[in-house]
Amino acid sequence: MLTVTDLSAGYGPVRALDGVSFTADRGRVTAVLGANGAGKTTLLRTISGLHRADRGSVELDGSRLDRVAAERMPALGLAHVPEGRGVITELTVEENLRLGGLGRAGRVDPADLERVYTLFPVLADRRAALAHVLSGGERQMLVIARALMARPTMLLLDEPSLGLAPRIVAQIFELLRGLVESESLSVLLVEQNARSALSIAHRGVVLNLGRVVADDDADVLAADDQLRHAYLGF
Amino acid sequence: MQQLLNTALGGLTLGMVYAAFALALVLIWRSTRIVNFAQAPMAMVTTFVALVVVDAGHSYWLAFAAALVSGLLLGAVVERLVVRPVEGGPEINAVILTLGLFIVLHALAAVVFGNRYRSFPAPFGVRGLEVGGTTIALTGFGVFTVLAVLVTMGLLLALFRYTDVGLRMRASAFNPEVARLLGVRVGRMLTLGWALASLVGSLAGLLIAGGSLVHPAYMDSVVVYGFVAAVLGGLDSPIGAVVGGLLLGVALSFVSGYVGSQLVALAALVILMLVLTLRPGGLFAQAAARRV
Amino acid sequence: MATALRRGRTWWAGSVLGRHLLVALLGLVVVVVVLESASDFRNLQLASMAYLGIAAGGLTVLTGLNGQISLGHGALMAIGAYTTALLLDDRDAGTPLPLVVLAAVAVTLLVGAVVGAAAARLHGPYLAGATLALAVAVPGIALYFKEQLGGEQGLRVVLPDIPTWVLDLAFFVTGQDLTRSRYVACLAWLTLIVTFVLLANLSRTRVGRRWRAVRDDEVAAELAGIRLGRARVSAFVVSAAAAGAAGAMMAITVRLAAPSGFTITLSLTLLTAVVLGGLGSLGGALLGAALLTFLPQVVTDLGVDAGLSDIQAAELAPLVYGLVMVVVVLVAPAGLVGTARTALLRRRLQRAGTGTSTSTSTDTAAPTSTSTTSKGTTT
Amino acid sequence: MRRRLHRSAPLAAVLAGALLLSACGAGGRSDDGDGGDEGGGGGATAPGVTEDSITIGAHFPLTGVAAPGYNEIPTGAKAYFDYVNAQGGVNGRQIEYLVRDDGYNPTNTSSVTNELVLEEEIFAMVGGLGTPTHSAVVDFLNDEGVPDFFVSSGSLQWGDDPENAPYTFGWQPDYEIEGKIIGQYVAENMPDAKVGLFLQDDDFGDDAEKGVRQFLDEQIVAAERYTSGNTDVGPQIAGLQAAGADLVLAFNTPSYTALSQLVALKLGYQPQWFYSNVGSDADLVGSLLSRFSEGAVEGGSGSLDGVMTTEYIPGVDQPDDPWVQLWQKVWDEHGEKGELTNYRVYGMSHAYAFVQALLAAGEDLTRDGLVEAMEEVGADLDGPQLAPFRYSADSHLGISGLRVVEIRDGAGEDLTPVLVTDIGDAEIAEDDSGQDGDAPPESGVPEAP
Repeated sequence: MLTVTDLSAGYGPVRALDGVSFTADRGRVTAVLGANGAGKTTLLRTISGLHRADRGSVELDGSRLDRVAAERMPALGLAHVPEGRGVITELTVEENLRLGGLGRAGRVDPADLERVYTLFPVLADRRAALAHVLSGGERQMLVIARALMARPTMLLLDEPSLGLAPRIVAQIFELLRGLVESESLSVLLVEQNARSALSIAHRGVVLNLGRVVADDDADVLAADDQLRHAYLGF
Repeated sequence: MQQLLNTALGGLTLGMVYAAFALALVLIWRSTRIVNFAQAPMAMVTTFVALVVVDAGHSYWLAFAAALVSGLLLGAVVERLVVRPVEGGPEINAVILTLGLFIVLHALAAVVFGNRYRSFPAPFGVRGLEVGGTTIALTGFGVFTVLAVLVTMGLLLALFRYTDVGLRMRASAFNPEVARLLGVRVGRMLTLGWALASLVGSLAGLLIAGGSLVHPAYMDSVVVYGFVAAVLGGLDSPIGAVVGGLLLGVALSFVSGYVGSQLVALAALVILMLVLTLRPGGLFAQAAARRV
Repeated sequence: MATALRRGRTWWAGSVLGRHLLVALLGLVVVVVVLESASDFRNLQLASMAYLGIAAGGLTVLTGLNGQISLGHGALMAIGAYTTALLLDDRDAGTPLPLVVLAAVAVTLLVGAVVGAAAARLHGPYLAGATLALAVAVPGIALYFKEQLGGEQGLRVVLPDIPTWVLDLAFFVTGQDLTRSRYVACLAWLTLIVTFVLLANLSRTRVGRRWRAVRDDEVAAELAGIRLGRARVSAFVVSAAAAGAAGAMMAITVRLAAPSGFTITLSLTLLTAVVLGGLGSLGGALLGAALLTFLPQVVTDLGVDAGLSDIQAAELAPLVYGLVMVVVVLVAPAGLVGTARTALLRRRLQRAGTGTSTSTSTDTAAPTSTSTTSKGTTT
Repeated sequence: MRRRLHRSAPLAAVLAGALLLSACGAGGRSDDGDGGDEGGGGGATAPGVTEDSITIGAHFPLTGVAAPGYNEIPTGAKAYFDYVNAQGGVNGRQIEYLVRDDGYNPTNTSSVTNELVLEEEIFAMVGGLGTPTHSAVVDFLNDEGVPDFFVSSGSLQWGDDPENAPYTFGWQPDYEIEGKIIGQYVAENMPDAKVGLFLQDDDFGDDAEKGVRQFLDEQIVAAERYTSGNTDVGPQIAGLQAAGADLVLAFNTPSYTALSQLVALKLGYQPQWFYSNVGSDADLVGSLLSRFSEGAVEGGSGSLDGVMTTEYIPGVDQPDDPWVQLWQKVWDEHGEKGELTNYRVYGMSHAYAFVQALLAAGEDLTRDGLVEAMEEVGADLDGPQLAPFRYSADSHLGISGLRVVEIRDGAGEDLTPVLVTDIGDAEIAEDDSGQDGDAPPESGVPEAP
């Protein structure tokens, strides 16, 4: 379980997060929603240690994450797939995956590789190819697979649907739902596309200008017309 | 005919040294997107370290090892203390910084080790090998030079391609932020990259020095030629650097022998400009057009 | 009364050119006074400072305003110097001095256009490496064409006799006879002032704004309809022209153009001057040139006093330059002038009560953020 | 300061107007002479000379690529001047010797010479090194009337034209006469040799080639030039080898002697080598080559055995020579760290000559007096040089000759007596002055000639 308490962060004088608190339950998908500039990406970056918090705390299953450097997160069970996916295009598919495995224990367990190749057969076919040649959907699969290599308990996903065709988005969300169910993975999903995010999320947190304006079950949020119009744009 | 062969062979040995030097530049470029203009004086300093060991009565190989180790350390220290603050900053700052370092190391070496010519030993013969009754311009040490550079290149390639550390180093170079998210200690990898590069630079220094004369400026011309060789190979590719070094070494040797030694530097400039204009990605460019 | 005064101010303050000319005129007065009171030796030192300053001024425009680095300005100076030497090969050469300088500028400008066209495609380390190769290659040309360019010995430069009207004028103004070294120093400083007025003016015009736009954001500049290549080449050409003038003054001061005068050290020296003073600032370039001219003697003397041998003491000057270069980039990338200006600005803001909001951004990203020229934007 | 500024305030206003008026020549200058020349020092109060001191200066490369080796010359000269000072100086005056670094860059030479002459007010320049460097200041020194003695370079410029450079004196045998003597020796003794020239690409190589070709033009099969600073001479030596040269006359600096020997080994090229004096410092070259073990190159000073060269002053390879014994004593007493080297011997030798020149000029030391004294008695100066100087009113060229030697066990073995000549068509003759047999006075300080 990820617990965020009174988290504040900013860029110079600009406040991007202002006292954000919420929890993301184990084995569930929690969607973080909000308009452009609401602070969603900063939230993920602050949780994973890429950005320093000015105030507040982050706990994952009881251990504090704030003040922990980003490179130690995989060992603590937190995986962050950044916005724009973060495929290292100069490396091969398998090298990308191995890199994911190295983060947890410092070495790669061949069983992990086999597991993700079974989950993503399309990657197994192209394991020796440079990631550069993959399509957008394949890249998204690669980064999720790479994150799974570290056997995370908590997966942070930043805008996985960005720039992908609806059919591919559906496919990926379906896959995520499966993972959450089969592996009791927790997912913190940042999306601008609120409708599809809420369709797989159990819970939703709505941010506006760095503050939490709503935090409820996904179907409750989806049913709240006022909220939808004001913050979610559908 | 014999002159042709000997000029080519001389160029080959020299080219191998340029190759090693270019390799060092490539390593740093890959890891930090910086061209280390201080590479030559760094190598020069480590060669003088070797000379101190030799003067103390120890064997060549101990001196050789001492130079490589001090190269490793010097590279790490320079990256950690001096270069780290400008990484990721404006390109010009890094250029100016390494040039400043160039001047500092030069002056320091002249004060500490003295500004005079010294001879540097070679572990193998400096007499040309005999092939079919005629001596060709390839010495035992020349053979060692060629082998040492090829082996170094092979080891580096293996390191990058087949080891976890190599994978981490490449990831840090290509995408530091993603590498961090995947648990790679990027800072350490960059330090390691500089250390390795400086080690290879030291090797280049030792190979140029062996069986010849050293003084604080003995590596200076290599700054330009090593850079041209690295650009020839594309600045990103270790194999490219070695091939670039070889081509340049042979080409410059012919210019020196058949046109005039005054024009060697001009020839290097012309080659550089041709490559940058016609094939900006270097002779071995894989990816599409690259910003040069 | 107050309005009259204000109006009185605006007639010159309003026009950039006017302001620059006024500063230049003041500068000229200061220069004449200083040169008149300085000894022959100081005059020649000041002449060296002037030609270093001219070249550094050109380089700072290129690097500071346009973001291109050049390690090849020493080579461009060589072209100016050799042109001068070829035109002033004996006392009866007959070419008037201003014409000689103009020719030196013109030839260097042409070469600069070629180099600049090739360089326009390059950036950062590639450009640095290519211009470094240029700096190393050019002296070799003088060696190869020994008959025409004098080889290693170089070409002597014979300064034509000082025209009588100049002697008369100098006497009229200063009340004493004009020595040769003072004449040379006057020439160099006059050239410096003219060059700086042109550079300062240019950098405030549309051309200068384009250079800065290209430096700050290529994509934005391109979208704004600026042709990147053309802006880069024009900056390089202007900078080269300044280097040509500097070369001419150097040839006249040193009375020789020889390959060993244009080693890579010279190019590095110029870069040092520019970095010391602060990229993009003409005042900074001049300050850097002053430090380079006067510091070696001081540092070497200090070294000798501290008990070092002549040989060791001689290495101190480069050691100090190098260290200063490293430290400036690490601690105060805006250079001495830039840092001082930021500090001043911060103090003024603090006094005005606007508090601490001025961040240190100028200190950490100099080349992309110090955009002001010496005739600053503070007015 | 304040006063000066006040006085010049109205000056500024005048200036603008004056610029406009300038063409009309609005001045009122009384004196029409040319403003530059202030001439040599007159009377007993010559610049740089006091009751008890004489200040002299020199420019040398102490930093940079050219510094190795050359930076030792001033340490030798300084040791000798200190030695003389310790014995009471010259006519009761202590010699203060200022050395400035020019990094072998003419621009720097010009500025440090300005400093020495205008700021430090040296009496004379002594031993300034290098052809391109000294070229930059020779006019200035002569315009200012500063004695410019014993330029450390064998270029003809230092003394072949006393009319235009009345204050400049050469010291070592110029490269042309060395070339002539070598050329004649080879033509007479090795008429069948196929001669290759290995030349430094500057006045050194050029002047020497001119001298050599006077006698050997027919025999020369190749002339290769190397650029100082480019240490890869492989292509040049390969060129000599390809041309079939079996005798190489090399006019290069000592480091290039070592480099050329190494490259020759590499190429299996074994001609007879004949290095000019500059490059044949057996001790230095030997120490440079000594590291190449494996029996490839003999260690120590024997590494140049069998090589021919020339001599004009005794060097450290002749420890029994009375001059070298004096230098050793001077170095032990007043030198810095390090061994006595031939560079230091060179510095001491010209310092010795300069002390003699000072003595010759007498107690009332003036710049012009010094030059006159040199023109009068310069040809008769004692000293380590094997042949006399050529100094006269018509020539300021230095030592008139040398002898050809072959290096055996690290020391020169005479192949000819001392031969003297002059530039141009002058005959080559045996020297009969007896200069090579002399010894320094007991005190080690010359007496007034």
